[in-house]
Amino acid sequence: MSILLSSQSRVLVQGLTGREGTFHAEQMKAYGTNLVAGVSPGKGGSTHLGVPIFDTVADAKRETGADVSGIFVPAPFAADAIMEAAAAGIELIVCITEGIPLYDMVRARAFVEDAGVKLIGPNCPGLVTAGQAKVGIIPNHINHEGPVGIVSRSGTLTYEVIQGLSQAGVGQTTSVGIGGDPILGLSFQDVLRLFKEDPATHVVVMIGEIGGSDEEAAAESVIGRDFGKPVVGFISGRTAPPGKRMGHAGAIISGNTGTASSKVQALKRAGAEICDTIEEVVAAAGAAVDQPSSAAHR
Amino acid sequence: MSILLSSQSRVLVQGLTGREGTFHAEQMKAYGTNLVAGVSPGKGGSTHLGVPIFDTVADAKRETGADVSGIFVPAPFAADAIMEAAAAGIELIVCITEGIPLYDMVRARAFVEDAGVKLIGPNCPGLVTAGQAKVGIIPNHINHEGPVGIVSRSGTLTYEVIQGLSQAGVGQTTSVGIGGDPILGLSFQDVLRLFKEDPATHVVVMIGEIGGSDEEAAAESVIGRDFGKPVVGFISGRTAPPGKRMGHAGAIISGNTGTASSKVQALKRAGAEICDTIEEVVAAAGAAVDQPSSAAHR
Amino acid sequence: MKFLEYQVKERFRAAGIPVPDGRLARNPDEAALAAGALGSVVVKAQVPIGGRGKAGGIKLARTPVDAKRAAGEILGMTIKGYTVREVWCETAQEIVRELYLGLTLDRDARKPVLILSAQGGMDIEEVAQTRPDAIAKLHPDPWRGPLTFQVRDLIFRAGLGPLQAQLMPLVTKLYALGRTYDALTIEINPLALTRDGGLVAADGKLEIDENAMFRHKDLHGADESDEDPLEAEAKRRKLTYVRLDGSIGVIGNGAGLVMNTLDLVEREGGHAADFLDIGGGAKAEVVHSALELLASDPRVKGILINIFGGITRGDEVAHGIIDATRDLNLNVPLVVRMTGTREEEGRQLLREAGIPPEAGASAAARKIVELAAAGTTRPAAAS
Amino acid sequence: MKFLEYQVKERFRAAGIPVPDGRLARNPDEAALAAGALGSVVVKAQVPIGGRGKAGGIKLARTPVDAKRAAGEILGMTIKGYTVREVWCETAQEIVRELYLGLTLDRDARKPVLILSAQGGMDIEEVAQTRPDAIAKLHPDPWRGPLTFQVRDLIFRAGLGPLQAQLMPLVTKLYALGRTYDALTIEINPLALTRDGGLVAADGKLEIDENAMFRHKDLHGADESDEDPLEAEAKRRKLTYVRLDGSIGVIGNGAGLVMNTLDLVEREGGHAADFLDIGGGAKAEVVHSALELLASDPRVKGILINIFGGITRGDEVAHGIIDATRDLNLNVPLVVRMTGTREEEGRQLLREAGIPPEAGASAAARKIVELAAAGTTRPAAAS
Repeated sequence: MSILLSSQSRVLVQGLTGREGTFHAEQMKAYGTNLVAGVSPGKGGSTHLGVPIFDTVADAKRETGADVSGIFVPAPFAADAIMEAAAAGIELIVCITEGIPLYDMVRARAFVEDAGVKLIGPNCPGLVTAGQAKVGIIPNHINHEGPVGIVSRSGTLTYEVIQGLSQAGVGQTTSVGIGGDPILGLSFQDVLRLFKEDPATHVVVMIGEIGGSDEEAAAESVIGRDFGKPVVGFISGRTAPPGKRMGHAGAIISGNTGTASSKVQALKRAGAEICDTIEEVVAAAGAAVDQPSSAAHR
Repeated sequence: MSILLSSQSRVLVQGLTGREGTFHAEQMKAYGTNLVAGVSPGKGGSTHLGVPIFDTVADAKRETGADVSGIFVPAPFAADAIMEAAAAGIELIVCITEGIPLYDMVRARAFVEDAGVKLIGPNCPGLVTAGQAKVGIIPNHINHEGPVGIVSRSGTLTYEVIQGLSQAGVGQTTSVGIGGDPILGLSFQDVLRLFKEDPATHVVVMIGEIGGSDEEAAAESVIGRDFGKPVVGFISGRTAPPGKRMGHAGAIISGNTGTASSKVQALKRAGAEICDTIEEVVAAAGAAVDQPSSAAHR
Repeated sequence: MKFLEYQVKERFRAAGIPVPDGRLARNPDEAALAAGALGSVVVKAQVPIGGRGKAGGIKLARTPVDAKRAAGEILGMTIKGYTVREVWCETAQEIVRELYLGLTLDRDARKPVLILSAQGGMDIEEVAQTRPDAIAKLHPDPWRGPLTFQVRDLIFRAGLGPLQAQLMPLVTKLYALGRTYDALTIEINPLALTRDGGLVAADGKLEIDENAMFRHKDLHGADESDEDPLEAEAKRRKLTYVRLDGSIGVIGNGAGLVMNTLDLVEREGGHAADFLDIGGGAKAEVVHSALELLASDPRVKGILINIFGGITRGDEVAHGIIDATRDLNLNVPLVVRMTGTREEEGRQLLREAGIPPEAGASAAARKIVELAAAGTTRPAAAS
Repeated sequence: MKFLEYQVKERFRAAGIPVPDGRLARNPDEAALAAGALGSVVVKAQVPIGGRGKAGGIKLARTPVDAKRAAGEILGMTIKGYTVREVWCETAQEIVRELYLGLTLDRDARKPVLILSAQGGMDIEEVAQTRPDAIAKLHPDPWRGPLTFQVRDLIFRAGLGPLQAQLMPLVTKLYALGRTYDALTIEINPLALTRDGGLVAADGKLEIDENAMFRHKDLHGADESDEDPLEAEAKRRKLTYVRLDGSIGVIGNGAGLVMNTLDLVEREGGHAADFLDIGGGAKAEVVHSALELLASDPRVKGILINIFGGITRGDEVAHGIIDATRDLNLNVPLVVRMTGTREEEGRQLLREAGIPPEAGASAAARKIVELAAAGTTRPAAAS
C-alpha cells in the first residue's frame, strides 16, 4: 500500500524530450515507474526513451490512459502545463519546475481546484512510493520499502530523512515533497489525511520550514484530531532572521507569522514529536516504528 | 402549489428606488408579493415603499433573509447586479433588464452556474404564481389561479395567453417569461422539468419563437421523455424572413437553424399540441384541463 | 454595427494581426496612385456584406492603369443594395493555402466559440455542413479566455500543427480584439498562407453587439444606411424596425407580440410591410415617432397597432397615437388593439379621440386587412 | 524588485490613479527649482524602505530656500543602510483623512487580496493587529479579478460608503496595475482625502515578483545595491544569497537543506555568515562562483559546503569545488559534505583532489566550527 502513486500508476512526462525531462524520466524508468508517454508539442508521433510522444496531454491521455503527469517544462510555461494536465483529466500532477510567477500559480491552482484533481508542487522534488514508482527527482537509491510516510516542504531535507531512515533500516511507504513555494497544490493537511487512511503507513515524518502557517493549520486540523499515528516533526530555519527570504519563495518570516517556534509549538500541542536534527528525526521515527503502540495507533 | 415563487418567497428588488423599480415593485406589492427589501448603493439605511433599503445585496440578505431578487437596474450594470445576487446566496434571480451586452451575460451566466442558483431572464417579464406573488412586470389583473403552467420566450405573448386563459375561466399555477435574449438563465427545459414535478400543474403552455434551438432541445430531452402532462405549444415568427433580427436579440433565423417549422416539427414529434394562434392555444389548453386524461397524465 | 473590410483591417493591424499593405481610394485616380505605390494590387469594393467577388466587386490589377480601370468599374456599382463609394487597393498576395479563423457567440453552449479551419475562403457555415471534420472549435471559458494549451490543442485538432508557432498568437489576438470590441462576430477569412510561409489576414469581418455600444461611443463603423432608407430612418429614431415586403404597417410592443401580429396579418390574407417594436415602457413620443415613420412609407395601405401593456402603459400609448393622428393627417386606415396595464385609461382616451380600440389581436388583424383591401382612408373609420 | 516612491507614482499616474504634482531633485538647487514651480512642497528621501519620516528623510518646505535647505539635509543621509541620492519634491497636500489601499498575495487563502482601510498612514500589519475591524479585505477570484459589486461591498465594509464613487475606480485600477506588474505588493499608503474632497496617492509602494521578471525585462526599479555589497554581488552572480551575522560561510543545494545547515552550525556553537543556495541542478561554474563570493568576505573564517544531490549531481559540484580551491588559493578551512545523485563519482573526485568529504551533515557542521575556531587555514586540513 501507499498513497498517491503506485506501480499501477500510468505516468506521462510533460517536457520529456528536454534535457531535465530526459535525465529524470530515465531515472524514473530505472526505478520501475510505469512511464507510458511524453508530451512535447510538435513532436507528436515520435518516440523517446521507448515511449510515444504526443502533441497534447489530451492526446496522450486518450491513447495511453496516463493518470499521473510529471512536469519538467520551463517556468514561463509550467502553469499552463499544469492546467493542460488538469483539463485532460490527469488525476495527479507533479510539477517539479521552480520559479513559476505567483500570479500564474494562483490561477493554475484555482483551475486545478475547479477540475478536482491533485497537484503536488510546484518547486518540489516530487514523490516516491518505495519499491514501486517515482515521479520527480528524488534520488533512486536512497528509498527503501517500509512503514514510514514522509511529507516535506524541502527537497534536499526530504532526501536526508529518506536516506537516514533507510540507512537505519527503516523503510518508507511514500515520500512526498510538497514544495517550497507560497502557492502550492497539496498542503501538509492534504497529504497527512492521505497517510491517515493508508494502512501501510505506521509513522509519519513531517518536515516543515519557516514561512506561512501551513504547519500550524495541519497541526490543528489534522494531527490534533484523532490522527491515530505517531508524527515525528522537524522545522528548519530556526536561526533564520525575520524578513529575509531563505531561498524558497515561501520561506520567510513576516511579522509574527511563519516563525519556527510558532510551528514547533503548534505541532507539539497537537501531539507530534518535534526533533532538533534530522538524525534525531530518524531515531525518533525508527523508535516509533518499533513501538508496539504505533500499530495500535491505527 | 406552484414553481419557483410562492407567497412564502421573501423578495428584494435591486434598483428599487429607480423609476421602473418603484413602479413595478408597487405593483408587485399590490399583488401580494412579500417584498422585504430594496438595494440601492449609497441609500442604505433609508426606507422606500415601506421596506428597508440596503447598500449591498449581501446586507439585504443578511438582515431580511431575502431569497428572491428582481433586478430593475440599467443594462450597463445589470450583469453585475445578477452576480451580486448570486454571490449573496439569493436562490432565484429575475432580471427584467433589456439590452445587456452579450459578453456581460455569458460571464454572468457562467457565474450564476458556478454559484448554483437560478436565473430567469434577462430581457424577460418575470414570473407570477397566480394568487400568491409576482416578480417582474406581468400585469396583475390578468392572472387567475388554476392548473395551467406557462413558459414563454416572449413577454407580451405571455400576457396574451394568461389573459386569454383567465377570460376563458382557466387559471394558472405559475407563468414564467424566460426572456428573448440569446444568452438566458433558465431555459425551456429547466422550467418544463419544474412543471413536471409540480402536482398543481396539470397542463403546460409553451410559447416559443424563432431563433436558437432551445425549443427543439426541450422537445427532445423533456417533453418527449415521459413528461406525463399535456403540452400546448405555439411558435411565433412563422412569417419572419431569415437573417432578420425580429426585435428580440435571440429571434433570428440563421441558415437552417431557428426556423419556426423546425421547432413546430420537433414539438409535434415529442407529443405536444401545436396551435396556430393564441386563441387556439387558449382553447386547446382549456380542453386539456377539462379532459379527465389530463389528471391521469400526472 | 458592422465594419467595412478596410476598417476591420486597420483594427487587425493595430492588434498585431498581419494584413497586406493597402490604401483606400474614393476615385479611380486614387486607385492608380495606390497601385503605383504598392505594385500589383487587388481592388476591392467596400460594402458591409458578403458575396462581393461573385458580384464583380473584386478585381486584380497589375499596373496603375489596370487599377484605375478596375476602380472605375467597381466604384458606383450596387452590390446587394449597397452603392460602392470606396475601394480598398491592397498588395496582391501569393496565396498557397486559405484557412479560416473566427470568433462568435454559441447560443446553445452559452459561450463564445473560436473556430479554426484548414478550409478557408468560403462561408464557414457551409464548411460546417459539408465538411464538419474540417472545423475545430474551442469554447473558451468566458472569464478565463482561451488558455495557451487550449489554443494549441485547437490548432492540432484543426490539423494545423505545423503552423502552431504562427497561429498561437493570432488566435489569442483575435479573441482579445473580439472581446475588446464586444464582437458578435469577428473573423479572418481567408487567413492566407503566403508563398513565403507567412500568415496574413486577406479579408476580415467584424460586427459589434449593439447592446454594448455604450462602451464604444467613439467607434464609427460602416454606413449601413444604403441598406434601406426606412431602416436607416428607424435607426435614427432608435426604433426596432425591420422592413418586410407587404402593405400592412404593424406596430406593437414586445418582439413576440409583433412577430405574432405579422403571423396574424398573414393568416388573414394580408402581408405586413414591417416589423416595428416600440419595446417595453415606450412613451407617447416613441409611439408618435413610430406612426410617423410608417406614414412616410408609400407602400403602407393600413396600420395595425397592437399593444399589450406590461411595463408599457396604455395611457402613454394612447396619447402618442392621438397626437400622431392629429399631427400627421394620416390617410390610411388605422386599427388599434389595446389591453394590459392602464388599458382602461388608454382605451377611454382612444374612444374619446374617435379611435375606438379592438380588444382581440386576431379580430384587429382581420379588420385592418379588410380595411386596407377596401382602400378606406380615414383612421376614424377603423372603428 | 522594489521601486522608489517617485517610480511608483509615475506608474500610478499612467494608470489614472491621482498623485500630487512633483519633481525629482538630485541636488539642493533642483529642489529649489521644484519648489519655485510647485509652491509649498514636501521633500522626500527616495530609498526603497519604510520609516523615512522617523529617520528625518521627509521635510516640509514652504519656499524655494526652505526646499534647498531641506534637500541639502536629506541628500547624502543614510537611512537603514541606503544612501539618499535623490529627493522627490511634491506639492504639499491639505490632508483631512488618511486611508489605506493595497494588493498583495494571501498565501493562506492561495489568492490575491485587496485591503482597504479607513486607517491609513501607518503600517497596515500594525493596523491589522491593533484594530482588525478597521480593515476590510477582498479576495478576488484570480481569473475574474475584483467584480464591481465586490469592490462596492469592500468599500461599504470599510465604512467608506460616502467615498464610493471615487474609490471604485481606484480599487479597480490598483488591481489592474498590480496584475500588469506581477506585484507581490502594491499599495497606496496613505491614500489621502484632501480638503477639496479629492483622493490622492500621497505615498506608494510596489514590489514585483522576481519569478515574473521575464515578463518585465524593460523595467528598472530601485537600485537596491546599497543594501549590502555582498548581496549585490551575489545578485549579479545570480546566486540565492542572504547575508547573516556569523563567521561560517555556508553553501548548499536546496533552501531547506541550507537553512538546516545554518541551524546545525548554530547548534555546534558556530554562527553562519550567510545563506547561499546554489539551487537544483547547479553546474560546476555555479559552485565555483559561490565559493569565490564567500572567499571575498573577510568575515568568513571557514566554509561548509553541504550537498545532497537530487537534480544536482555530485560530480558537477566536486569539479566546481576542486577548480575553485585551486583558482582561489582559499586561506580558510573548507569542509564538504556530499551525498545523493552521483555521490560516488563526486566523493572520489574530492578525495583525489585532497578534499575528503564528510558523509553526515551534523558531523560536517561540528568539524567546520572546530576548524574555524582553531584558525586552521588550509582546506586540505579539513579532512
